[in-house]
Amino acid sequence: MKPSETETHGLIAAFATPEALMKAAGRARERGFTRLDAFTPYPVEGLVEKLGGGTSRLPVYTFISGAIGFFGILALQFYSVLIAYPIDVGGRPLASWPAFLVPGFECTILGAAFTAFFGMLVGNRLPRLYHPVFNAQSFSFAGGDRFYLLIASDDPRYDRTKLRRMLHRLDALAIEEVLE
Amino acid sequence: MGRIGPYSKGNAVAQVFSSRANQIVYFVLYGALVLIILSPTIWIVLDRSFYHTGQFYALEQPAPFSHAHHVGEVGLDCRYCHQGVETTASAGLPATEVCMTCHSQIFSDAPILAPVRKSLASGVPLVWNRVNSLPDFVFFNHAVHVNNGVGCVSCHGRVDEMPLTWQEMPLTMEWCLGCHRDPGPNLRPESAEFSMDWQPVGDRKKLASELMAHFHIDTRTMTDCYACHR
Amino acid sequence: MAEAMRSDGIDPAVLAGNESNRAIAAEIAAIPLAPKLPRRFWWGFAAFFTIGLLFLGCVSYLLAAGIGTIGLNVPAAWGFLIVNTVWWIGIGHAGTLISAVLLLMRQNWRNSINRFAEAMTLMAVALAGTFPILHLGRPQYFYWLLPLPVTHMPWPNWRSPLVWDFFAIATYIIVSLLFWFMGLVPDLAILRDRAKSRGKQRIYGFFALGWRGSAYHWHRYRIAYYLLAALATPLVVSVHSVISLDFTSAIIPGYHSTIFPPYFVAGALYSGFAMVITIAVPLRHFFGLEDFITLKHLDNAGKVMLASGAVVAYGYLCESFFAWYSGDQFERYMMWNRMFGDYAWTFWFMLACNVGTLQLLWFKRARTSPWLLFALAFIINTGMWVERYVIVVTSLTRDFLPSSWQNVLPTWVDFGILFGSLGLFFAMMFLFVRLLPLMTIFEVQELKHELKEAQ
Amino acid sequence: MPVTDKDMREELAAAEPARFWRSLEERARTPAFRRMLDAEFPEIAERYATATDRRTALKLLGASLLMAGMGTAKAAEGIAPYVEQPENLVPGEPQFYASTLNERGYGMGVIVEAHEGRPTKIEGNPNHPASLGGTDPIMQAAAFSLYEPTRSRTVLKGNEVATWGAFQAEVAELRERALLQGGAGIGVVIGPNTSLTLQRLFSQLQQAMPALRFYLSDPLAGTPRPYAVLPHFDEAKIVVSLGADFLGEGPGRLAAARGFADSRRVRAGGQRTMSRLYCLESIASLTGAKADSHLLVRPSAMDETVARLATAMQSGTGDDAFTTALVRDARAAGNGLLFIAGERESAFVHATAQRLNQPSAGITHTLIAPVATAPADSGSLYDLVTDIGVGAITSLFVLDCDLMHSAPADLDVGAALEHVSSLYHHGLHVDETARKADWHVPATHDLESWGDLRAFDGTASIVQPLIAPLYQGRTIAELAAALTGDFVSSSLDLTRATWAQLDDAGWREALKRGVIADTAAPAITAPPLAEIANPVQEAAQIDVVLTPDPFLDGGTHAANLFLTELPRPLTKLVWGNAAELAPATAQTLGVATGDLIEIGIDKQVLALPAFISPGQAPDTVVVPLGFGRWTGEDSDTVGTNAFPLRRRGNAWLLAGARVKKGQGSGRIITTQEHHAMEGRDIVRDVPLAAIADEGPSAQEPPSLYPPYEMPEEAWGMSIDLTACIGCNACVAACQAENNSPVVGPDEMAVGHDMHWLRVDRYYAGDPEAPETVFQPVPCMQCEDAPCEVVCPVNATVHTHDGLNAQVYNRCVGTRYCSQNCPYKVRRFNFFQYQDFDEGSPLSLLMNPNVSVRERGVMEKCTYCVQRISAARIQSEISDQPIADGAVQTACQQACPTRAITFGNIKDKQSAVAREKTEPHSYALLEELGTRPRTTYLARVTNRPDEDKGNG
Repeated sequence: MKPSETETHGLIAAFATPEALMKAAGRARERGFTRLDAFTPYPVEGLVEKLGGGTSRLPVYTFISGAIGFFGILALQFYSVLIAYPIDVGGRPLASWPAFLVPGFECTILGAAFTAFFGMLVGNRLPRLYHPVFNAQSFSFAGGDRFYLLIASDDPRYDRTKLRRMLHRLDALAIEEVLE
Repeated sequence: MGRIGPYSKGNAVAQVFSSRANQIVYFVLYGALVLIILSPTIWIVLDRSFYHTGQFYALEQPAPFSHAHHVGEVGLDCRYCHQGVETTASAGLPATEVCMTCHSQIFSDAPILAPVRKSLASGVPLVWNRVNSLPDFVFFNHAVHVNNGVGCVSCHGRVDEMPLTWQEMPLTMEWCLGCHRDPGPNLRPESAEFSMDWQPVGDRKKLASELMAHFHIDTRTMTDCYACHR
Repeated sequence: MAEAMRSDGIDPAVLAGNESNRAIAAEIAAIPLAPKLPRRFWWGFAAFFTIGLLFLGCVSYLLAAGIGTIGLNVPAAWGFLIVNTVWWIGIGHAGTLISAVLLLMRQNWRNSINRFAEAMTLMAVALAGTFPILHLGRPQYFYWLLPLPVTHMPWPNWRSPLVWDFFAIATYIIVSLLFWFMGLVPDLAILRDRAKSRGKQRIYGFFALGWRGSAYHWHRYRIAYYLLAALATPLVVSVHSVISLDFTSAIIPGYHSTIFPPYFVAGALYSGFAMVITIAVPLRHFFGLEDFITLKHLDNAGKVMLASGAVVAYGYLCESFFAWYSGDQFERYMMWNRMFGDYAWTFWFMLACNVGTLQLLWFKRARTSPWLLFALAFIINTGMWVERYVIVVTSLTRDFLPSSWQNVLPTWVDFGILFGSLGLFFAMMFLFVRLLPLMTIFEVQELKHELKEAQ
Repeated sequence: MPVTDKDMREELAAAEPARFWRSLEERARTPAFRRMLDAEFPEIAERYATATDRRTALKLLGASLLMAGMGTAKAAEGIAPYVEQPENLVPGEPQFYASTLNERGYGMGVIVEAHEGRPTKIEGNPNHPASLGGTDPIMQAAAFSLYEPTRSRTVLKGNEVATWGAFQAEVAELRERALLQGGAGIGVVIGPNTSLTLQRLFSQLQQAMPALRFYLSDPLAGTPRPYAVLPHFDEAKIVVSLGADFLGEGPGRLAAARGFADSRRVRAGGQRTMSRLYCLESIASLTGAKADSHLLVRPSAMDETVARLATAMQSGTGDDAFTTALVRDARAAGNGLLFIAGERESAFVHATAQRLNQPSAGITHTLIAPVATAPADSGSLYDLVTDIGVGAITSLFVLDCDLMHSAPADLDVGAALEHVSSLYHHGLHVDETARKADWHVPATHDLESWGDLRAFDGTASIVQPLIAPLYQGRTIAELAAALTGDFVSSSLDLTRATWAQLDDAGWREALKRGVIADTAAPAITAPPLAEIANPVQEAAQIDVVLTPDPFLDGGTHAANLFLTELPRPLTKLVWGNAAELAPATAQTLGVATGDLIEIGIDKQVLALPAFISPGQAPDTVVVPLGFGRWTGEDSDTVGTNAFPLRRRGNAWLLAGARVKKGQGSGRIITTQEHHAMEGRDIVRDVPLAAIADEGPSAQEPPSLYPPYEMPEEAWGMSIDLTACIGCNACVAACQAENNSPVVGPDEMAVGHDMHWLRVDRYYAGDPEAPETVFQPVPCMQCEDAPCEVVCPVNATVHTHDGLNAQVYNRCVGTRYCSQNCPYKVRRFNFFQYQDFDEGSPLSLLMNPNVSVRERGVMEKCTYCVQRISAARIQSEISDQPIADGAVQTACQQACPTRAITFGNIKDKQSAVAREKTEPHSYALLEELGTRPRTTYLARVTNRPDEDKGNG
């Protein structure tokens, strides 16, 4: 029995080479499909652009949080020596700013690194242990030699049979419906 | 009728988690996040909690001595019992004989005073439980405070309203420093040192600065470590 | 073996053999997924773990009996533990350099060695982090170095290099951990999908965070990974510089020297790559990974050691020269004492190990014969440890006032902790090899792909 | 108990054994202390109750302690008030009482500080001629020996615990029998003692029992003379020491040191001349170290050298530089000449000295009749053994001396004591002699007893107790009284009776001032001694000469670990003695420091580790006496006992001694391993002639840092290296004041010493005749302190009066501060050195105003900050500024030569400010820019070869 379109997450096709996948992705775009995703064992240059994505504000956020780290710790240091508890330490000036730069630097890196890492996770909506594509029989991350194209079922131009035919022509190794 | 090529043979199904797994993971993650953000706040609060400072907790004493009665009702002066307070570091506890100067006359056979009488008879001192207890590396000197406008009430609270004595103030370093940095507001004229219910009249700020001048208080040296730690 | 670097900067020699991606994945994943490993593996683990127990034993004794149980006195109030810290942190540096700096320089040959190099970094830095705390008179209060909202109010003294260390080492551990874990995620996904048993699937799957290799994910992943690399690069330089500030900002002759930061960083790479080789050579041998860790890798590592070692040698030279040129009687005496004083043998031993053996690395023959390289690496690491000993201890025993001069001897606790930490380190490396892919599978596959394209 | 701040509680938990306590009552809650009390205070328990004089007050205190000990079960901190408030004892306030300490029988006047009745600190008594306010290490250690745990505690009959009553009964019975034959068969052995009370009792005893015999055991006795010399250094232009260490030993040394130092204190403003010291010696000594001209002669050559000197003085021409210069100066000096002969030099040397002194008699010195230290016709140990041998002595009282330890080899005291049918021993410890005794009575410590003593100049003073006897101790007087049949009088009564001529007012005055007025001995004129032609000394290849250890006094203080661990002034040796010899001598013997040396006489062979000590005479091996004394079951013997090397007739220079390198090596523990200044500008010298030419002292080096305001006083210290004689009194005082622990030999050996203040000793010039210089090094209290900058937790920071404060409870123990201290004056608690869990009485010794430091904490000198803050609090209360001199640091107060000045350098009129403007004032390692608050006055030398016009 065939699952109804509503129950399906989309249609997934496996290709043998990244080139084949790129070709397929390009073709799908020409056909005007918008809800596309592709799965590869390692990053493939230019693929995401082919799918119509490829911009990220992660660097900006990273920079900002780095700055926050720097000025935050600096503020704390000045507050602690000037306001909270001013003490004469070794006859040095209260605000020995050159010394304060070291924790400043470390905290810059720390803040930025946290954002870079967790920003990536958040942006990718990870962790997501359960995902429909894992339901696909043919889908596996194990080999490193399979490249998948997924057309989501909520795509306006989604048509099971046409798609099958098209992907067939792009010599997909396997074509399969992915259940929600 | 998806053709499953030989390629996917032998592969385990990639879906190893049920769809509920995501919710669980998110719950845990958000929980952790909240905790991390809150922890400093929790620390700040706990560190200053009464439980931690031991405030407002009346200790059992060998004889149920009531400051409320002796100070509040009878109106004894602090110095009658705590004789050292103006001259020495420790205010001093009254010797048994001091208690008995009165109690040989009044309540001379009250049962609650039995321990006191026993002490005098046997020469065994009463062992009171310390209420305002400082760590051993803190050197507090009563005389210097009392002689410079810090009244008993400022640290010990209204003992005249304490049936059993408790610790009124946090006695944390933070609290001590608060006053050592800005004593003005806690100062009072000599006349009011031992008064329980003295209230400043008129401009608080003006009075503060006057008293600071009057007692020649220089706050700069009052935050030196060795003021308390030697 | 192909010599010429190709125009696109990819050197085929870094990936010998011609397996398919699937075979690569299979071969690397085989180790963590294997139901059981040969007995000698576990014998090895057991041996090192036993030595590791020595560490735990000595540390417990130290904490119970007091810091006086290790070889310290008043002129020389720092000893083995500080030496260990500097040494281990230094070793850590190689991992970060390989994974971050070489990544930014697009040195693909890093791909097959960065994983275990990073693991090495993590464990080394984690160990290094413990020594300064153990070295405290009252370790239970180490957290007073942090700005905390508690009622005993004084703040940490931001001018103190030890506070800087605290921040530097903490940052270094965290960033290395993030970087390492990030690299692991896709490989964990591979393990998840290759694992046979439900248990392994779930465990690896959990840590794989549900990675499914979406093109969008890869895109962000790449950006983040390069960002981390870009952050780790200045960090790794800063960490050992900050460590060196412990000494340079002190007034003691032999400590107070401007050459230290660069010379410490170079020394760090030197000993770090030595440790990489110490681990890589046996690994490729026992697990037959000659195709992944090729002679080319060893050759390159050797070259890096040669370069950094040369800088270190230059450091020694400068130190002695400045001591003489400064005309400062204390500095001069200190250097004289290093060379001919009671501890002179340590100085000459250091030179022999770090400058003497180094010369062999000029020869390609030496750089490409694994077990010789292994031996050199071992000697060099010993030498680097002794170098730190020379700096930390001998300087202290002869400072300004002769009346307070006194020598100091290490105790069995010192040695127990030093060798124990080595045992623990290698034991942890064994566990790592057993549980995780010791190379970045997906990067090797990518490399393979790039090589194919290039042909 | 109310919950305090978490960290503080951890801290307390950790610090529990080493708690500082605010008052003794609090201290008393620890079970350990209670055990101690129960064991140690029975006396007090039984006596407490009656009377109201001060002494009873102390008993009362004891009682309240004992009782307070019982309230330990409480969770909360128990605080026990007195039952009856003792008069003139205010809890929390220290009390000061004048008393007298016994040093080899002579009186040293002291002022004792007590807290709640616990004597904790000894200071010198300015009124007392033997102290003049100064102290020496032995006096500083007195409080320690009071609480010293191995003290004997109960009366013993054989090995059984007995009571004083039982002993009295025994003595009464003995007395009955003895009276019948006029005391025949009874012997009494005593150590030297100047107490008039004792002399009174003894003469009573002699009247009652004419046949009773006294014996004097004074193993350190020098050459007997019919007079004693009191030097007046202020009059002496030229001082010549003939083997005399007048700065280092003898009952008058503190007075001598003061006088000598004052005669050499040169200031731009004031005094411009200084005396010159010629020193002829064979054993390196403090005096030798201060000499302007110095001649080392081996002991066997002393007499002839002195003889040559004497002839040179007549002929006016010397045959060596030393003599020539001396003769020249002597001519110039006229009557300003002072010769001092060494205690243990031969009668010939003394006679010569007296003759050479004749012209200046009454000017540079006065003679007095020697202060009696024993009954007139006391026998010697040799007599004792003979008498016992012939059965003339059947019952023997050994009062406060350890015959077994100090007996010479040719005298089998052990066997002799066996023959005595009943032997009674009295002493602070159950020592070897006590073990032979049938009865042992614990002695009281000076701080527990009433009595009187005479100073070197005859001045009498009262020994006044600060605390009731901790154990069942009795004074010698009480024993003597018992023999005279007086079983009731307390030692107070006995002492009072001696001074019946004082009315109560006079008595109180005597107690208050610490001296009894007009008791100094009158000047006499002694007939010149016969100058026996110097006996021909058979010159051995190597001379072996014994000398008393500067601190242990021939074993009296052997149990005082405080002194055992105190570095010896010249050798810096601790925890043991060694055969000290000059480098060349060591070469001839082929030994290095640590190698064993075998010293043999007849069949007797003694092996000691060698210690190369420049300044000893050539071909001479010096062995200190006083070590190797066994002082009770739970005490360990330190060092080697050298008394067995002695023979009749040669007590000091051991004729016929064989010396050779032995097998193996022995343990040498010293606190200073390097003795040369390595050409560094550490101790500065300036010739007297040059001092005028120097401009004002060097200005502070420039600094990048803006100066901090000093709203209050700016404390500073100046140390005069000319005045410093290196006696180590300051070190001992610092340790006693600041609760510094005794860490033991193993810790000292690895360099874990805990003395906050140290006296560095450097040698300069020819190692065979070196110049010795001393430099006390406390914390410099740098204004730009390197240690503070590197502390990660702000545990060491600067106060507004310029102190480099150390906050023990904040310290986490990184030891970075110590690393970064160029002066290495910081000390670290590598282990838990302060441990009271033993219930050791030493816990009573602690100064309650100084935190007791826990394991893992750095500590250091803070200019006695507790004293500063006490003064500060007083000034806050009284609104009066702190007067100059109101704050004295412990080291300053102890210094016999007033070498240390301390005060407010902002006040230009203060003594210290004036010292700092002296031309020869300098800062140690000032090129480092640390701006030390502690500065030094360069050592002013007055060498004969420096003479330019002056001299």
